[in-house]
Amino acid sequence: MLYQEAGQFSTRYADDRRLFRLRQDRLGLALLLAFAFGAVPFLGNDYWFSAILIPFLVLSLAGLGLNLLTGYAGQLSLGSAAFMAVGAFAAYNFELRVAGLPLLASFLLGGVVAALVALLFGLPSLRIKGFYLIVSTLAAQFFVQWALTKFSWFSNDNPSGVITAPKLEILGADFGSPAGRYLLTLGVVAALFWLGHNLVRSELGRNWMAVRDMDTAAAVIGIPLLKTKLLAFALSGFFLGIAGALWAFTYLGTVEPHGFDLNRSFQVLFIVIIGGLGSILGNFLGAAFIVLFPLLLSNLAGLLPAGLIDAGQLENLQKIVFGALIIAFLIKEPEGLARLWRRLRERARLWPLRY
Amino acid sequence: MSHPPSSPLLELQNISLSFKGVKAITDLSFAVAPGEICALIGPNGAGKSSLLNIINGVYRPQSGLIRFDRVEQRSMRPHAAAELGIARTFQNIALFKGMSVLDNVLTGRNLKRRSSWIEQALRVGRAAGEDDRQRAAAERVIEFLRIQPWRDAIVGRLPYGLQKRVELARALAAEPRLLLLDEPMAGMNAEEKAEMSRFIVEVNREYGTTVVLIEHDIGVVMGISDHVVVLDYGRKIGDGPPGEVRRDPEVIAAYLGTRH
Amino acid sequence: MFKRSFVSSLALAISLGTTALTAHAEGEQYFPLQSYRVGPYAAGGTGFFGGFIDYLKYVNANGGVNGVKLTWSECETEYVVEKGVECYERLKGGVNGAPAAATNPLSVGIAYATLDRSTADKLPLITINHGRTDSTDGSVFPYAFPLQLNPYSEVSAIINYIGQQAGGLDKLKGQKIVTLYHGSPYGKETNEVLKTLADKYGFALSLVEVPHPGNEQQSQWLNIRRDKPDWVILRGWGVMNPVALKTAQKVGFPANRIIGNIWSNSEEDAAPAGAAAKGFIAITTHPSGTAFPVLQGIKQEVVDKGQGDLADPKRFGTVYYNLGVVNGILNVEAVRIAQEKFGKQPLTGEQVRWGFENLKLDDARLAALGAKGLVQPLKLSCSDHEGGGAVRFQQWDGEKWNLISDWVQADRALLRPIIEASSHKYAAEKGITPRDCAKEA
Amino acid sequence: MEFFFEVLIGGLLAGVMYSLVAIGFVLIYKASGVFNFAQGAMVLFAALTFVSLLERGVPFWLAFLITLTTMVALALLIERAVLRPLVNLSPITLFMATLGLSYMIEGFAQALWGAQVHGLELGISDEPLEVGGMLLSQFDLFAAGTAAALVALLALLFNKTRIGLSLRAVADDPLAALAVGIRLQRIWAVVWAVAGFVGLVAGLLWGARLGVQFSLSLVVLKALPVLIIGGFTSIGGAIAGGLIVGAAEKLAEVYLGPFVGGGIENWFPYVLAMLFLLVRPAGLFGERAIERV
Repeated sequence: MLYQEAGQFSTRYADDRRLFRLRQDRLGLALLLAFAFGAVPFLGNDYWFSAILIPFLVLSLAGLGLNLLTGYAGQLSLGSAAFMAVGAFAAYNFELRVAGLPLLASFLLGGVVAALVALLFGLPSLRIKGFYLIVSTLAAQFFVQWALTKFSWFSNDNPSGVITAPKLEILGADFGSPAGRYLLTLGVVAALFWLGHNLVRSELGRNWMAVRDMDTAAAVIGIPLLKTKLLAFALSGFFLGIAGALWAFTYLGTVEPHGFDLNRSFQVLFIVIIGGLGSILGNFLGAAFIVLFPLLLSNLAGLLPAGLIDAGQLENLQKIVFGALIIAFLIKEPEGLARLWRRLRERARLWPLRY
Repeated sequence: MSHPPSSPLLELQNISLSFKGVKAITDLSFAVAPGEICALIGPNGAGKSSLLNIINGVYRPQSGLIRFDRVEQRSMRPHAAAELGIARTFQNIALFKGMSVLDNVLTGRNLKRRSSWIEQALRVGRAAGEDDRQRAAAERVIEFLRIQPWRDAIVGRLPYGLQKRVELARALAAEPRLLLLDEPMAGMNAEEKAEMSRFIVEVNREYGTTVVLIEHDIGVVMGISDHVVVLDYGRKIGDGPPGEVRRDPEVIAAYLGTRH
Repeated sequence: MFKRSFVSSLALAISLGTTALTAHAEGEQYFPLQSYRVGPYAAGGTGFFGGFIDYLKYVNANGGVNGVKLTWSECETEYVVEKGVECYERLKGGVNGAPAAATNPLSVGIAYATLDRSTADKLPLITINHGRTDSTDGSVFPYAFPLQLNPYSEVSAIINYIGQQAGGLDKLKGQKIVTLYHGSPYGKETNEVLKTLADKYGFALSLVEVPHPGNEQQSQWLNIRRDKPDWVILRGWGVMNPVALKTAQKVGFPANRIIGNIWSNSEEDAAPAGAAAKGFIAITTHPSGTAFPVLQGIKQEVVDKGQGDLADPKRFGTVYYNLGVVNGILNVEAVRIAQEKFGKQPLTGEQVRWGFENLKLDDARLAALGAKGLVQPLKLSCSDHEGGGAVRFQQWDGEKWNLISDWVQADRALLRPIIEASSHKYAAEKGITPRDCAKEA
Repeated sequence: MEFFFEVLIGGLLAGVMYSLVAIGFVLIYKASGVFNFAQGAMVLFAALTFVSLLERGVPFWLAFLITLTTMVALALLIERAVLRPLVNLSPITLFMATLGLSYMIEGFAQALWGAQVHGLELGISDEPLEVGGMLLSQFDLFAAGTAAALVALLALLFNKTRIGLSLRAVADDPLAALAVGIRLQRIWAVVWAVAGFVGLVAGLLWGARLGVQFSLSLVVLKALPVLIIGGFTSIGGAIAGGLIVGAAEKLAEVYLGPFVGGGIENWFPYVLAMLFLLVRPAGLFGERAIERV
């Protein structure tokens, strides 16, 4: 009787507003956070931090950013990587050019600049609807990459156009080690997920979904389409921008504009599709899938006798499986892994009874 | 059962609307008094839905005037109409299918919101108290329409009749002065129709909400409305209390199809 | 159900994966290979890593390095930076007690992303013919080795060649040179140096960008045709190269006035352009061809025994393949030299680093290796992690490359101050105190 | 002035190449209502298969036939396995499915034929022609001719045959078409097969132009703005859109580029398409739907 729900009544509306209504869920989250913050830094090794956990967290955040725009507000975007790039380069320049600016403040400002750029490219959404909108976001994708490569000011005139992370220091504490970078990433990502969760449950979140589900009806009941859509672009850009800054600073430590190309945008989109459009949890599931699946496949192949399948074919295979999974999810489970997870949980709530 | 003497809440004057040269509505005028239930009837394609779309600004007529609460305009805008207190339901249910019943009803109250999205996202300032007030108001509507058991259900998975009721709940949540209902009873059985009629009459009596509705079931129309407007091919062919209209030869002709 | 089985098999696979690559005995020297065999740049990756692996096999067939056998495993990066980082982290610790000697990602992006990690992990980062130019300065970058040719030396050597053709560097005055570069940080890297050289020698330089990936160049070439330059330096990458040659033909610009840089010099760059490529000139540090004794050795002892790594045997002896062989020779020689100091046993990355820093290949040694003419004489030091700086010029005859010059040296004395200025700026940004190379020597 | 015309004509001819790819998109959009992102991967697959067969000594005509059969089979497979289960879903969902599809085809093509770069000679010389002081590319003229022939062929197919009439009905209103007894599935199959053929022709011309390699699949990114400008439903629109994009991007690169440092061809078509959309949200030739509520 793990999920004993009986007796947990909401007696005040405030109870319903909490992060999770059920005590078990709240306890689970608290335990998970305690584990992630308290235990993982001592359990993990360099490989886990640098190659799995940090990219997983950053990609989850990027997924959240796109999910706000596509999953909640229903505006398809292929420009996620552009907004990540803006966030990364803006944070870098704030850190570089404003002496004594705290690291977290540059992340925040990086996010704000990305939000403004996203807002700009979101403007056509007022007139261009649905599928046609990908033109605007693709324009963002190509334009931003071009501008960041073209004007070397953005990369402090580095001949290779590469930016390098500053010292990761907050209030004198050094977060430069793999475990430190993990903790820093985790902290930022956790805070932003709290924010994102609040957003989608607020009036704005409802307005986004209303615009997504039927924008004519949304306009008729007085939802301001202009403001709602633009806020979706801006907030999506904000989350993506901070994800980009984390990508550059805590994950890779260095990044060039090419690192945020169209393939990165597709990757973020796949996270959202596989994880679940319009789901907060789905972003974690999708990101975990994207990070772990290739490793799983290549490690499984490592178990086979050497020479049976070479690394190149494996990658081709991975591409095929990936594409097939995208299609399978869209056909069979458009709500993604998050929905599978919910089913599992519903079963757990009934356990040990069947019904 | 006659027109109330006060000045009309809504008045349309010489409205014409066409799509790509095809006339949908021609030189149409009528008025709706405050507090009445006004029914628009007429055969399919008579321009009834287009008329509702003009009243709340989804379509903009090529000519004519719209006067709502003594303010005169050439056309409405959906958002402005909502702010003036015009709410509506749609012929082919226009609910937000991916959201829960409660969330759908809450969207109806979005214009009553005062706290900013930043306050709500960070959960500071006015947001929390307002959340409770909004929720309480939404719950009142949910209770009124007796849809409590489905409060947390996703709307898209509910049966048709319930969806119609949820849509009405969303419109009512806005506390409108004028309620536009586009075939609220379409596809319902007799029992459901009776229930829906009761809701409409109750809304009208209890909150004094003015109602304009489109309905094909003449029995229902005659039963609940104070005022009937008959359309045919985009023209008005009848306008008056239900008893009068029912006897109008032109209306009978249009309905029996003897005109051609 | 799907979920549960997925998670458990995942945990299983990851726990196994790090140890179960292939069974190797202890006492071997390990090379982690961040290879790329699929994706847009697969042609380069399969050639390079094919040559590299075949050379390692060849060394093993001859008893290894002083009895120490070589082992390796591959990790596909698809030329994507974060995959390269993942591979780096996965493989850096060696396998089954065989320590890693050095990483060779053959990707500027991956090299940048693993630069700091390499220094922290004390594992040499080999970026043959590419990489960060200022990492030539080993006092600031102890673990990075842009062997043979860094990007600055590359353009300097090209300008020197153009000077030779004109009959002396003083004749460059008044010549018109266009550089057509890939719209990426890699493509732009040499622009500043070219401007410096243009100022010094008085030629007119114009820099023309081709946006990535470069499959449309009509407008760029129309501009070039209007300018009527004496030479076009092609600083291309991937599909941009054949398209440049085809478009040049389209506007009537002669191919034998186009000089390809180090990443525009392979069969894969010229052949797809067909007849349009005939006469195209490109630099190389590693001529193609199979006549070199070392390649004959590989052919006899590896390829002919059916153990060659190339899927397409026709690519044996091509430019990318030979670059892989050259890279293998340099890595193995560094290990050999380090063994002289640290003993004939598997070495740590830190020890191999010493071997690279003291790498010395003169003509005699090259001849002994069977690689004379394939590898240029090299001498590295604490302050010089490049060592060579010479290129040969080759011309495409429609079928294959033919060498048309001997080694042409870059003006490294001219470049050194620019490199040092950059490396010192980096040191200041990162808070690195440069080593005192005078003491190490 | 001569230079201006040279750039303009060069751009128009390059635009024809874009149109060639765009036509494949239009066909599928008309039949299945989806922007088939995988069209680029199909172009790659076609060219790669063809050139690999040639290199294995298969004669030209046979290689063409085999490739054509493969493409048609592939197209039919996609239609049946991917698009049919997704019918009636939103265009955005369909689009995302074709993204997955494009990954699958790219992976498959490379697994089958390897990742090498191939040269492809169609036997058309590309020595420039000098006409009135201007240089014209023979190859581009040939490509333009092919495109024209293709358009004429398609026009015949769609205007003069029963299949064509049915297709137009399907594009207008699938339900109504179904009601009057048009067999939707057969129409879909035919259109996908024709799209496979168009993919092959585009693959051969592009392959001869760029060399056959992975980046062929990127031509889809050039086709998208063409379609936005020309409209998704009109073959004439695809041609006009291609010409506009080709000419505009070349002129922009030559005359606008120097002011911002050049290299603007990647994003310029998209900005152009965006401006077009702001004025005409359904493209140059697309029809704007009336919203019914």
